[in-house]
Amino acid sequence: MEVTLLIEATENAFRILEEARSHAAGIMDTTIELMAEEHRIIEEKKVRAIFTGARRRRARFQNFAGTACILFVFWVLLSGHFDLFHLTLGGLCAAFVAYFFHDLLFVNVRVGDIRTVVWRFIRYIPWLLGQILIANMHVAALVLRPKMPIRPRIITFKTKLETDISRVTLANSITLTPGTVTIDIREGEFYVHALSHLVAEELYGGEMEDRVAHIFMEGDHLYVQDVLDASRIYETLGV
Amino acid sequence: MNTFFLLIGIGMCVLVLGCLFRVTYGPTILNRAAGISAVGTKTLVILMIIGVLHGRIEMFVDISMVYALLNFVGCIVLAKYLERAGDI
Amino acid sequence: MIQKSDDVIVRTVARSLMPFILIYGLYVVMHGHYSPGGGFQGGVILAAGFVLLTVTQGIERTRQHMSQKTACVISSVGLLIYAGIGALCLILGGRYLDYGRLSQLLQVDQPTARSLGILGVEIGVALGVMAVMCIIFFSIFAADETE
Amino acid sequence: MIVKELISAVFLSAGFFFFFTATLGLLRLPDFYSRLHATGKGDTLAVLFSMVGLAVYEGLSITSIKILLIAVFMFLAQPTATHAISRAAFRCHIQPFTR
Repeated sequence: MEVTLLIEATENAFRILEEARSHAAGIMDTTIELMAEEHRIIEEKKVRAIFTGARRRRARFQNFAGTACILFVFWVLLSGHFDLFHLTLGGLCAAFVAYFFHDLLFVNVRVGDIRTVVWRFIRYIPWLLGQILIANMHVAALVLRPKMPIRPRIITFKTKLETDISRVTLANSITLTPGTVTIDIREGEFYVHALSHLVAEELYGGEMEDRVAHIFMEGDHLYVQDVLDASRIYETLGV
Repeated sequence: MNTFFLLIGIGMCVLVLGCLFRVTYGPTILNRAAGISAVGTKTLVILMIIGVLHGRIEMFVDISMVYALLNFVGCIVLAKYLERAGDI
Repeated sequence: MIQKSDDVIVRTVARSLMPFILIYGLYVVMHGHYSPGGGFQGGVILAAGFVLLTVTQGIERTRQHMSQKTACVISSVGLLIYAGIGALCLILGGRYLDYGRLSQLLQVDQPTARSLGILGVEIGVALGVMAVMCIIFFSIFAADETE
Repeated sequence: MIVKELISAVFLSAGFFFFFTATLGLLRLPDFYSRLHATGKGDTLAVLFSMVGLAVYEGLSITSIKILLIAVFMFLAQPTATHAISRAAFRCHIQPFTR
């Protein structure tokens, strides 16, 4: 009786020991796995840091090169001397300025889009010139009349444009078009001084905002022209 | 043609006098700032016309550009200063 | 203390005009012997560029390129260039700022040496004027700060 | 040559006319914001016209390109300066004239 009890107790003890061993082995395995994973993550982070650093350096170099090229063209236009000495001087000056101020001219520019943006901006200018001409006729007619029929007011409207450059384009266009001057932009809200309620309603219609959104490819507007431009770009890339 | 340029220049000077009225009698300093900006713009064109009359336009174009630039910078700095000053 | 301007229009336009203003100032300095301008005018234009940068982007941004100490050093260097070229002519046996004497040193003929000498003096004057204008501006508008 | 001078004269006259209306607006309009309408729009277009006229008179050279650069600069700078002054007025709580 006692012997059987002893044998059972021993077997129990061995089983418990076995369980404990397997448990410990499992814990050890998971620990090793965790450590390996941690190591892998650290390695990955290191590699990614190298890559992003390289990318940032590359972006900085692209900014520098673009700024230097534009400034050099500007210098040549200003200088008017085309001998080697002056061109070298211009190259040095452009590189000097671009080295210190490479972050001023280009911010958040997606390189692939810039051709489309520039092309659309050039096509926007004639319309803007026409609007300025109308605006000046408007001011002239207003001023030359003996009794000036104006009813000034400040109106506000919320814009859907997001980036700085598109907001600046819209604000300056508003200032240059008939009867309106941009006074303030606060958190995406334009404060506009309008000479009469007619021009104010024209502004609420939002034609100009649509045009500017079309230039910088913002907002929820998808145009046929967008699709055509995209297909043209992909064709030139050979995709 | 030179007579025509001279006439335009004299007319511009008269317009500058008109702007100077606003600079002198403007009710607040902001009106004066707007008048000064307008005078600067007209001076730009007057300088170019002087250049044409003297036959040295390539010289006066640089001066005119500097004038436009300093006008812009002055305007921005003045606006910033007035904004900081609070109520007028 | 000059804060960064919270006006997006002025900030963006000034940011994109700033490199062109600087390159224009450098053009005025370098072409002093063909067109109006020279050291003083070019220096003032360069200083106007820095004033524009300070007013729109805040003084912290400007301080990365042009702090009070840097401005002092640059003005001294400008004066040193000016006086050094003058004294070099004196050493080479001419009068003070007698550029023709530089032709022995630079191995070029007289007119080229004169033109190069004037260019060097103008660069010195421009550096001095720019730095001193920046110092004046900083002292007036950021007087409540100690550095 | 006479055609060139004629075109130049037409542009300069247009520029002068818009300068004139801008100055008249600056003098006649009732309040500050309305006066900015006159100077901000009028001076931009007037400088553009005058510079185009002078560039046509000068002919195709580096100088005329520089003249057009001045026009482009004013095109960018004048609305910004107008906006800066009007914003300063708005921040100083100057109320617009209402009828």
